[in-house]
Amino acid sequence: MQTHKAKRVEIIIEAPMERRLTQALMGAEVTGFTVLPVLGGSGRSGQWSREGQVGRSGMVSVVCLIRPERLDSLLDAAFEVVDRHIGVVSVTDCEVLRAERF
Amino acid sequence: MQTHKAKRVEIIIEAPMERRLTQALMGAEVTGFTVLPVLGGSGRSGQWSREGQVGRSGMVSVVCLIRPERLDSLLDAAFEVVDRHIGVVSVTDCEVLRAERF
Amino acid sequence: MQTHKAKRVEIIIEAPMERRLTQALMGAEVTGFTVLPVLGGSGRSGQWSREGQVGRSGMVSVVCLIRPERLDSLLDAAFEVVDRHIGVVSVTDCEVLRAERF
Amino acid sequence: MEGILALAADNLISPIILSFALGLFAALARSDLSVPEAAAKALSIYLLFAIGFKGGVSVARHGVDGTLLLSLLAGVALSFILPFVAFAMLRVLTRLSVTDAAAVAGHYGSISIVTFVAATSVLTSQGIASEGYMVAVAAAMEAPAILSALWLVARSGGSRDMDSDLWREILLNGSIVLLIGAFAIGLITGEEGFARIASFIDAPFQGVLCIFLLDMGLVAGRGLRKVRGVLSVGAFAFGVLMPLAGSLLGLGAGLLLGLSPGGVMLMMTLSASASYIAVPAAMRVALPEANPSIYLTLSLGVTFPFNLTLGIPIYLALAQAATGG
Amino acid sequence: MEGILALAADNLISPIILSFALGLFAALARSDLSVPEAAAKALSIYLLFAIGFKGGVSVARHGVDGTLLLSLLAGVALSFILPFVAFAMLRVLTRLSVTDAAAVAGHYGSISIVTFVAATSVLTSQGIASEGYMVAVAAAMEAPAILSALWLVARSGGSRDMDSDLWREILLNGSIVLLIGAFAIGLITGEEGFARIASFIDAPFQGVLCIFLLDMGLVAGRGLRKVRGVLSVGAFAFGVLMPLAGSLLGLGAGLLLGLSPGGVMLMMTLSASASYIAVPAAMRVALPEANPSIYLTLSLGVTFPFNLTLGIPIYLALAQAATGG
Amino acid sequence: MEGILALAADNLISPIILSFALGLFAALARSDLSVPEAAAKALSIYLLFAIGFKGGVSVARHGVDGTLLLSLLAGVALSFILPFVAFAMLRVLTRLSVTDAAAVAGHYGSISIVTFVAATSVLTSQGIASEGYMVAVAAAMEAPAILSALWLVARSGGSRDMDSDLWREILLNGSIVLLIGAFAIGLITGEEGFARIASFIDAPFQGVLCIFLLDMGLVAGRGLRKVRGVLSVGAFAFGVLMPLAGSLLGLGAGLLLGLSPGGVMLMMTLSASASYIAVPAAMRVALPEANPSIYLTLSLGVTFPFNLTLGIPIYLALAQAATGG
Ligand SMILES: Nc1ncnc2c1ncn2[C@@H]1O[C@H](COP(=O)(O)O)[C@@H](O)[C@H]1O
Ligand SMILES: Nc1ncnc2c1ncn2[C@@H]1O[C@H](COP(=O)(O)O)[C@@H](O)[C@H]1O
Ligand SMILES: Nc1ncnc2c1ncn2[C@@H]1O[C@H](COP(=O)(O)O)[C@@H](O)[C@H]1O
Ligand code: NA
Ligand code: NA
Ligand code: NA
Repeated sequence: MQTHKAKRVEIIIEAPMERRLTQALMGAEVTGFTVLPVLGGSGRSGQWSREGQVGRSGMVSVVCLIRPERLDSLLDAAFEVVDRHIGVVSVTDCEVLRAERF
Repeated sequence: MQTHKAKRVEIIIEAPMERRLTQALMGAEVTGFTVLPVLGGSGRSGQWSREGQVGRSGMVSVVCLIRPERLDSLLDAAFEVVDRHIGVVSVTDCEVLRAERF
Repeated sequence: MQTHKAKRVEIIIEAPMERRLTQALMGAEVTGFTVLPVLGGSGRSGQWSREGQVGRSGMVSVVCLIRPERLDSLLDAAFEVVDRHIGVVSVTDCEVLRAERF
Repeated sequence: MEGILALAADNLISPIILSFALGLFAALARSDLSVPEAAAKALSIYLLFAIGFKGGVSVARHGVDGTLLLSLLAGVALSFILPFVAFAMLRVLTRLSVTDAAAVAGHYGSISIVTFVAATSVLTSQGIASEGYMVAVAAAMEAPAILSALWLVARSGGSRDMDSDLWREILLNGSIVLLIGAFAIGLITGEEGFARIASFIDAPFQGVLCIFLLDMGLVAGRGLRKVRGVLSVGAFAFGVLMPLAGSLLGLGAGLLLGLSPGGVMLMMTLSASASYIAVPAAMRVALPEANPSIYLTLSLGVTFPFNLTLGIPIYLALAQAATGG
Repeated sequence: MEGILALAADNLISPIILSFALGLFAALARSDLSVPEAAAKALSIYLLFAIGFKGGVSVARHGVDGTLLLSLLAGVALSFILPFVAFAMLRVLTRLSVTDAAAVAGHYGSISIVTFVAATSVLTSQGIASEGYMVAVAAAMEAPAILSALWLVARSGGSRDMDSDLWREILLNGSIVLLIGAFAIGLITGEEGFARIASFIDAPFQGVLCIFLLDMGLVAGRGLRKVRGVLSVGAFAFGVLMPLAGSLLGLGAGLLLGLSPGGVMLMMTLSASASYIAVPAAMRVALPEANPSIYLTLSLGVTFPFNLTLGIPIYLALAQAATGG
Repeated sequence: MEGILALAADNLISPIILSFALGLFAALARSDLSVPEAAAKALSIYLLFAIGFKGGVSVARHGVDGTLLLSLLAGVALSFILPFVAFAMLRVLTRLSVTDAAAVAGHYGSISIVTFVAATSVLTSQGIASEGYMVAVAAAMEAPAILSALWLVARSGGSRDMDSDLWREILLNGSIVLLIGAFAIGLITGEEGFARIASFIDAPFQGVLCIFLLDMGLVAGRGLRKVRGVLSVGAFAFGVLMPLAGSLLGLGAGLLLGLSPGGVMLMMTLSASASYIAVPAAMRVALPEANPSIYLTLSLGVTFPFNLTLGIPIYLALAQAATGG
């Protein structure tokens, strides 16, 4: 099956920042992404789990598949939002089906 | 630690199609996969979030780790199901522990 | 944007083992990880879904981003825990922003 | 006419309708108020169980009416026929593609159980009796419309994709099974069963309905916010005219069957209401090319609020006028 | 015998049992009906809190019975002993490996709180009193059986993996803590506390139990659907014979303790029931080689429905016959 | 003094407080007891809806008091002022950075609705009336404190990041919208609306509150377990002294407004309580450098339990002494 090179960007970010991140992505014309729930985690600011939270706290994972040439504008837009906030960003090489969708 | 080359396939698909997809995978003798929930996303058919849904709508993410030589039959089976439906498929190179499991 | 080579390790493991795994990771000085919920899956021990479960069963997915040189100690720690248990471990090359965080 | 307005006004200031309005307002104002998905699903399980059970108890109480079977048949027939009416109206009022129009039409042949519940609440608060088995009619009307929708597409040479799996999924849809099952439990355990669980399924019912409608308002509002521009004026008109047309078919059926005024009103409400759970899921599988924004917004964002606020009082007034009740 | 059958028939057409049957049917027919995980967990929190609290209030009301401590000890002893009985029966009736047999045996020494709740419901509806502290006995019986299971494996040279962490997890298991905690709250606040929250923990109790059993039926049915072939005839026989054997041990203990007829019946039910929450989670950690399909299906798919439908009436009849109550 | 102790003792052995204690114990003992997130959110929707609705009905019943508007203004003013008091105390008692101190201060200007609900429960159980519109005052006090916190940071040259989006998020925060909305629904539908849903929002209220506080105890306990060492003795002292200081400001405001003894006590409770939902979320966006462990632990782990157990009886005694009620 015919596949095409792409990048998979995974951004783990605080839930109250989710809407700001997706708006920044849209602003950078990244209109394809998927948001997954996160149960808990650990990082420099310590361990947490959704059970120990009240209200709209916690984190989410935002996954974007994107053409390689558009990666930089995506990372710039994302960095703007995550900069002062806790969270991590990773990028992986991947192949996608149906490249016309990206 | 000894690791083995494999492929990680991630298929994001509408929840009402989940059972059809996993059955197609089983049909292609792909018996190992994991289904993760999705909170929302955006694509060519616009933005959505689970909160704006009634009933069994929304999407799920299906992750398969598979030996490289079995990739094509997996993609063929998956493509059959996702073809006319919304959703995306990506493939990444990876290494797995305990290769006898795949 | 400046990125740095890293490894993305994904461990899918039974929920009752989650705390043991994260403690083993902390023991191996892996202090960064994220836990995602899993809805269901299939493997050598058959198909299951969270709906068919009572109590603290089911599985979770633990994702760690880590510097390449620390991979082996992570895998050793993880293997200790998953060894006799059902579940899978995969490792992918990736790039991360803000390397000082890892 | 005055009676309708008075009833409508009365209906409009009930906690139920105001809760829906609150949800609608919160979503349109982009508040982050939300009901967790699991909670919303739990509430709908409660409502289906309670309404089914009470229907069964009521049949156990009053005995099986001779018209039970005929009413079920009438419901199935209406569900088959209504999509054709809807399709014709859509072709006149809108420029939707055949596939989109057929998908929308399928929704209007099927029913909205919350609209049905709201109608029974109005009947209860007005002290008007109705046939307990109308719950079973509601269940019978859920699925047949899907067939009509697919037939409409197939006729135009469009693709259709109807495997036996999909059949099972539609007919054994969770809400149908729960409604019929609870009805059967109510029928079997009767008055005695009711006494045991009345303080669960009867006392808090209206309150639970408020929270559920709060969530429906939120969902409808979020949908409406996204579709500015998706729906034409003609489509909006359809969302209001179709329930009225449907209710008249329901009125005819109810009168032919000789139902009580309350029963006629419920038959009208079922015909007037549009599905937003069972049919959308089936359409995603069988007609993936149809645009979900269109059918969901029409059903949930236009027709549902219309029925809830103005439709139900109108149907009640018409049913009372026509039956002389 | 006739009494048992009449009671069983009466029991079988209660809304509670029929709700379980509905869930079972829906799952076997592969309906997509499902109770969200979060809702099911919330329901079980409600049930544990209510049953614990009511037990505590009842002890506050009637004063601490001299047999309270003895009953707790008896419960612990039964929980230790029952796995050995179960293990012996399994070795005779099935070809399960030592590890699998020991894991199953551990489940039958522990208890199912929903079976206990269903039994108290039957007592209440028959107007039969029972000792309020039986709730505490239930909590005491949850864990000891796990030790016996691990000992059975260790004895056969199998691996065992019992760290202090696992101990804390088992003894401070959520359901034990909630049950004992709510019991203590009921005991401390007594009649006055009950008056304040009775309309929450008492009135809707039976109805909540219906929805909970609907979900149990769904889970049991999904399990049964998957294991065609996993369970031998011998294993099925074990799933029915073991609760009967257990109940006789419970009967003996209850008579020795001099419990009321209701108390004896609850002691029998506890001994007869098998865990499907606390023990499975512990087994996944301590005996990962044991196959979960076997112990879950036996406990939830065979023994649970048996106790719910036929077991409870049998235990009640035996308890009444033996105590002359 | 004796009166306070008696009331405190009475308060301490209510099912509500004991449920909180149970949750706290379970979390500190590292039990795996947990209330699913969706269930906890559903419970808080119920509580907000019920308390708002009952407030609205009470205003509909007694007519709008002339002091309603003044009370709202006083609430807004208190919410603006209290963070400055808190900030000053924090600079004296602790070594927190300006940003951390400002973030904590913002929490203490805002309110905790569950503390408010617990206070109204105590009033109800003592048969003391209060102004129904205090619910609206609670809503009005949620947000202004956030501004003060940001101003405190900006004044010290710290960054602040306050876009119009954040404003909308804060003012249309789910809990504010639901509280005000339910208040409006209660006001509009009045006695008649209340009659329809009383068995949902009134009867089970105390029981639901128990389960909710069980969860609050779990969350508070998990927080406390993690922060050993994060909080200094000075910070702990602040967590107890600040609510007392706040309550005195509330007392002054209540007396100036001429509220009833119950109303004065609620005004004190609102001033004394600290936010742990709305403000933390706003702080994560606007002051991401502030450490969430500090403000969450102080608010939820220290001040909340203090208010719940000792604070509320103290405020009631003071309010009664000061008003001669
Ligand atoms: N190395 C990592 N791998 C995976 N997730 C991480 C990692 N570091 C941080 N995270 C996630 O990001 C959150 C915040 O991290 P931090 O800003 O380091 O406190 C954590 O709670 C984790 O969910
Ligand atoms: N480029 C992408 N990256 C990640 N997820 C995507 C992407 N495009 C689409 N999706 C997901 O697939 C769903 C349907 O996409 P579409 O068919 O383009 O409307 C979206 O709602 C997203 O959840
Ligand atoms: N090849 C695979 N790809 C993705 N997930 C897998 C795979 N194999 C197993 N899993 C996951 O691990 C769980 C246990 O697998 P097993 O130990 O093979 O029964 C399954 O239920 C899946 O969730
Ligand atoms: Na209809
Ligand atoms: Na047992
Ligand atoms: Na305050």
